[in-house]
Amino acid sequence: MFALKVQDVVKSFAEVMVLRRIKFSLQPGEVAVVLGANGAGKSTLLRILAMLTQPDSGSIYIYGKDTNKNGPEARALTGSVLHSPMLYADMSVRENLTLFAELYRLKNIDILIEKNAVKVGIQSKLDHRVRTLSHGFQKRAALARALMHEPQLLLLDEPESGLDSRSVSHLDNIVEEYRSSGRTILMTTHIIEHALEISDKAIVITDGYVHLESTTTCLNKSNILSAYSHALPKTSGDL
Amino acid sequence: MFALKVQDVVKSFAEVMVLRRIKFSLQPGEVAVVLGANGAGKSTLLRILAMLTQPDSGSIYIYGKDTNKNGPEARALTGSVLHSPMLYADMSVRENLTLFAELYRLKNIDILIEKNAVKVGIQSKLDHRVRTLSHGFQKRAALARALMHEPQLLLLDEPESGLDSRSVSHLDNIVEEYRSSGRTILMTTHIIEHALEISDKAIVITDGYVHLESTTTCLNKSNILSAYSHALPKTSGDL
Amino acid sequence: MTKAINLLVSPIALSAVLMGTTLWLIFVWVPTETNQGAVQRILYLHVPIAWGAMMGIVVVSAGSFLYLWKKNEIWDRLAVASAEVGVVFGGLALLTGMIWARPVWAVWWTGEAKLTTTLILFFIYVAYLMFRAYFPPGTQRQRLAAIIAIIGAIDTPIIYFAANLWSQAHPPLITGPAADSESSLGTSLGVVLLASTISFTLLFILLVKIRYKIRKSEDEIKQLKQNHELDSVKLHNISQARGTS
Amino acid sequence: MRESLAVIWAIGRKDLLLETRNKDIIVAVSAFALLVLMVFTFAIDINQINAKLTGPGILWASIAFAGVTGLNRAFALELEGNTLEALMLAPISRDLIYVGKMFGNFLFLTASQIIVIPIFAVLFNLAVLRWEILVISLLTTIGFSAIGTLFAAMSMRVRAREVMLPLLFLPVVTPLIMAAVESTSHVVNDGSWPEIAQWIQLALAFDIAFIVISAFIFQQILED
Amino acid sequence: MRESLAVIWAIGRKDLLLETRNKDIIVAVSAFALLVLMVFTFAIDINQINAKLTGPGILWASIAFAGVTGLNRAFALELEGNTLEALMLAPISRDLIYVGKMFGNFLFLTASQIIVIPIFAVLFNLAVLRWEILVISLLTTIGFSAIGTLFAAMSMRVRAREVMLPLLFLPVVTPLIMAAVESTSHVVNDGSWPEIAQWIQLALAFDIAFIVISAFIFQQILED
Ligand code: HEM
Ligand SMILES: Nc1ncnc2c1ncn2[C@@H]1O[C@H](COP(=O)(O)OP(=O)(O)OP(=O)(O)O)[C@@H](O)[C@H]1O
Ligand SMILES: Nc1ncnc2c1ncn2[C@@H]1O[C@H](COP(=O)(O)OP(=O)(O)OP(=O)(O)O)[C@@H](O)[C@H]1O
Ligand SMILES: [Mg+2]
Ligand SMILES: [Mg+2]
Repeated sequence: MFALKVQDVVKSFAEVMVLRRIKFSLQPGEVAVVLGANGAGKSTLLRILAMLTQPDSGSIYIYGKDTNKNGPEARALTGSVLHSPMLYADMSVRENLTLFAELYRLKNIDILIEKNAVKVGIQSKLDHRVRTLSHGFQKRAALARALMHEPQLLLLDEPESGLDSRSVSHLDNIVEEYRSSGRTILMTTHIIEHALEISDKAIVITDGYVHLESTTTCLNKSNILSAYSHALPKTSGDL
Repeated sequence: MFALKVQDVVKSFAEVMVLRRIKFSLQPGEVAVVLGANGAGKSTLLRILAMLTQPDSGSIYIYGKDTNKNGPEARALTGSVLHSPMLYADMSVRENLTLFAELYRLKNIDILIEKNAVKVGIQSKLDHRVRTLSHGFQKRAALARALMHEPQLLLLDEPESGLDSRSVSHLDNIVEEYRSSGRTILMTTHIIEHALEISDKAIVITDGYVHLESTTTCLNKSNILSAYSHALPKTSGDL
Repeated sequence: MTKAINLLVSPIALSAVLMGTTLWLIFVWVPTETNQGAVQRILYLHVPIAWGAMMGIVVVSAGSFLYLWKKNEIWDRLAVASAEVGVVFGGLALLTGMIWARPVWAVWWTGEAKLTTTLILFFIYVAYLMFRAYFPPGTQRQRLAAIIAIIGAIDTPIIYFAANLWSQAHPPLITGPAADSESSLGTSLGVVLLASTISFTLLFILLVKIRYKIRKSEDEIKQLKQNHELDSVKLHNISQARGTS
Repeated sequence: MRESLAVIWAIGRKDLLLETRNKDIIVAVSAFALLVLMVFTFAIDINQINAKLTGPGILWASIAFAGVTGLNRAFALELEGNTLEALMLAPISRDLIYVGKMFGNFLFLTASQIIVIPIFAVLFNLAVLRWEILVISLLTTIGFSAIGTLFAAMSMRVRAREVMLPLLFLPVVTPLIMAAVESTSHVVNDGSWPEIAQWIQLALAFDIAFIVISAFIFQQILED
Repeated sequence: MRESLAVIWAIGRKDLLLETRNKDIIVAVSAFALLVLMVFTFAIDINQINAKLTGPGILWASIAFAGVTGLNRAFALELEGNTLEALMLAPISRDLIYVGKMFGNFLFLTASQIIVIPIFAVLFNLAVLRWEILVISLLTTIGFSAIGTLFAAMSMRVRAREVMLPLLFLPVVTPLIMAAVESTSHVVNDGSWPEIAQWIQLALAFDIAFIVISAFIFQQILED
């Protein structure tokens, strides 16, 4: 069974068709990175996989669960960090994490919080209001929120942006831990070298379809960049 | 005369003192990068220099203009791109740029807009609403906004975050252009290697002090990272 | 499906003829009512229009319900179309009513139940349409609009009931509608009222059909555009496959 | 079931926590409602004769507006750093989110009425502190939070949110407002129980109808 | 001077552009004001006798609320992707930002009154379409936008913004509302010109006072 199976996902906003028949799948334990120029449709794809946006057509299976039919189960298996931290600015980090832990119906929450706080390096700020945190610490808190329920599939949209080099290495550890424990990660990034280092598979989106899908072993930055460029006669306004 | 002169700037939020006697200065034509761990106070410093936040004490001179006494002149010389793009989500990029051009009392605006749009690579999106733009394109639009009035001093907070490699090179060109035309840039970033490449001077903030200030020629990543670590016996919650 | 609607709808010609005769009946055939005078003729317009407004919300909510149930665009289009016509009829009901009220009640407006109901109904129409205009396009917009319509439809009778209780609670100083509509006309009133009700109902259906068709073709155009883009992708994939083989 | 309750409680409590964090907004909203009362007492000069006539109307109009404002906030909270999406990521049926928010709003509206109504009684010196009023205000609050939460959630993604909500909300709840006003004025004019009862029944019917509907359709709203 | 005007115009126009972008919100706000009117007609039953008594109060109360809502939006616009900071980056004195926003709000309030007052005239059938009303509504609008803009800017940083604004705004503008109500009711009761004039003078004095004050202190507000 696939960890993630994306079938012919189509999404268009008003006039522009952003995703045209996106199609790929991930094995459990695979770490995949979605690459593409600005406006390629990476975030849109991740939002669809996170079940925050409905695709116009196509279907998605997360560990065999159809996101349309049994959303809750699928959501229980997924953890996401998208562009916005999605935390209550006027609650402390701890209060935020507690709330979400409760929504995920987790047991002995306090220990969980401490554990994940250490993982992402936010122990010192646990009792600060999110509003007062610096950009990077908000990012860390969001990461902690997504890790709490130990999802099988982790969706990360530009996770390293705003993180200092110490917490980037935290991030790498988390990726490594996921790979070794047979769980799955799908992330986007613009730092190609780093992406190629930590990931097993690269998926390049151009003009709204998967233009390149390959294991990272046989790829270098220039391969990727060449795949960024248009493969189709340029259509309306997209990219 | 210095392009930027920062004297004993102190800023504390509630209990935490974030900036303690920050003190440095830049020559015209210098490209300086402010480095520091998450929560070091980089963004706070840039907000103070951009005159969006009042320091508790200390004074700032931009090309000789005291920001406390003649704010408007100082602001006219400064252009800033901070964390948020600061654009009207429901106006098109062009409308946004036009508005700000008018506020800066610029002449023949349309040409200016085209010129800067090319510089940051947003021509294709000029007539899209900002709300509908992807993260990276919003970042580009914000950059265009800051460049329009050709400021003498450019303040950039993590400008490369969210930009694809093509527009990072756009950014590098802009930096180069500024240096060669004797204008000044102060930027923050977490991508140290890249920072060392493009900048002349590195300023590392730790525990609210300028812990390291030096030309980048004689620096490598490890120097910087060692400077991130505490210079003092660890104090309350601040890092 | 569209067949069913086609059956519902009869051609423009018929409605035009009917409307013509109705107008003739109203302004020529039927004698002037004695104790109200010429104004009273507006009843033949006012009542059918008001009825149309009422019918409108029923159709809108029915369409909306079917849309939520069957998830078929057709029903959503029907709902919007009849909402657009309904809001016009609602407005006209208010207008004709007020034009009538001025001479016979000496005021433009009272708290009478039917009036109140019409007014709120009108607001519900407006809210429904405005929401559709404001909300970012997509299936969600249609779902939510449908919900609003259904709520509105369920609410209207409650409002009418409440308004009735209420205007009893404070009997308006001047008698409401129904006051002295028993008049010198006898059966001829009934005849004309019936005729014009029929022809206004037809007009309503006709307008709805027109709006419906416009919506339909809009959607079709969008669909065509999408298909075109997707085809271009297919072509590309094929060519790629050739390239690799 | 117990789990659902836990979730509802978690969300509702979170709302309250945030509200109290925000410089105890409940006080603020009640203060707002009182202000509205004030404005009217200026606008429409109150004397003993027309206090009984206009008082109830003014009271409930004020509460209605305070309600709209509160509802707008309840979702404005979720908008900042769009945390509602975070709630939507959780593996819970979306009805629960609705009920949770509704619960929060209910607590909120109740709290502000507890403050407003007594003060109203003093300002207009009308004897409204009676159990009939308790019943009617309870019913009204339930109805407001049911419908209000629904529409607030809907109008959230609309750009003109602040305006869209009242536009949807007020027409639909007019029967409720009428019921509240009428029964209150019957109470202050020592009307007979049947007179009051018919309005309370109306309110009751309204509440039942809409709680059923909204619980049924909230599913539809959140998923994009 | 011409430059300042240019800036004010730029900001004001931008606000309008945004409003119209949001699918003519002016219509929405007027609709809101009308709803408020409607709610009152239920709350306080209008008949020919007390229409003249309560009508003016209801009219201006409604306009006041619509005003508050509009003001809240005017700055909500600036909050999303905190664009006000972008304005503050510009090399223009901060008073100009204030005047620009005030100008935008003024246009906005005027637009909605143009829609509301005639309909009020019909609903209450009171003859309010007279030049005295024009004057008083102009003065009121000016006052509202001067104070409103100021307080909207102040309460923007406050978390409970939606509530904070009316809390600051309504008490301060009460004199203005009273003036509007009184003069209007004098008009509808065919009061003599001096009676009306005294209230108009009050409104005028109020406006002048507050335009001066607010222009003076707006500087202080924006700086963090
Ligand atoms: C749903 C909305 C309405 C319906 C269904 C409706 C229906 C009717 C009907 C059937 C009559 C004939 C007299 C009777 O049998 O009652 C009537 C009369 C009348 N209606 Fe309406 N009406 C509506 C709204 C309005 C409105 C908004 C006004 C304007 C204020 C209005 C003003 C009048 C007047 C003045 C009469 C004549 C009453 C009389 O004969 O003295 N109506 N209406
Ligand atoms: N709400 C929307 N309305 C209209 N167009 C949209 C909307 N959201 C996204 N788009 C368009 O969809 C395309 C893809 O956006 P998306 O954010 O997925 O790009 P991305 O790959 O994440 O880019 P970036 O690397 O800059 O984050 C963009 O062209 C954008 O203009
Ligand atoms: N409004 C505020 N209230 C209280 N503390 C604040 C506030 N803003 C910032 N801080 C604190 O000031 C410190 C510096 O914040 P700042 O955003 O400047 O850090 P930074 O260097 O930009 O970090 P990053 O690299 O993550 O962006 C942080 O510890 C943060 O908690
Ligand atoms: Mg993105
Ligand atoms: Mg920062």
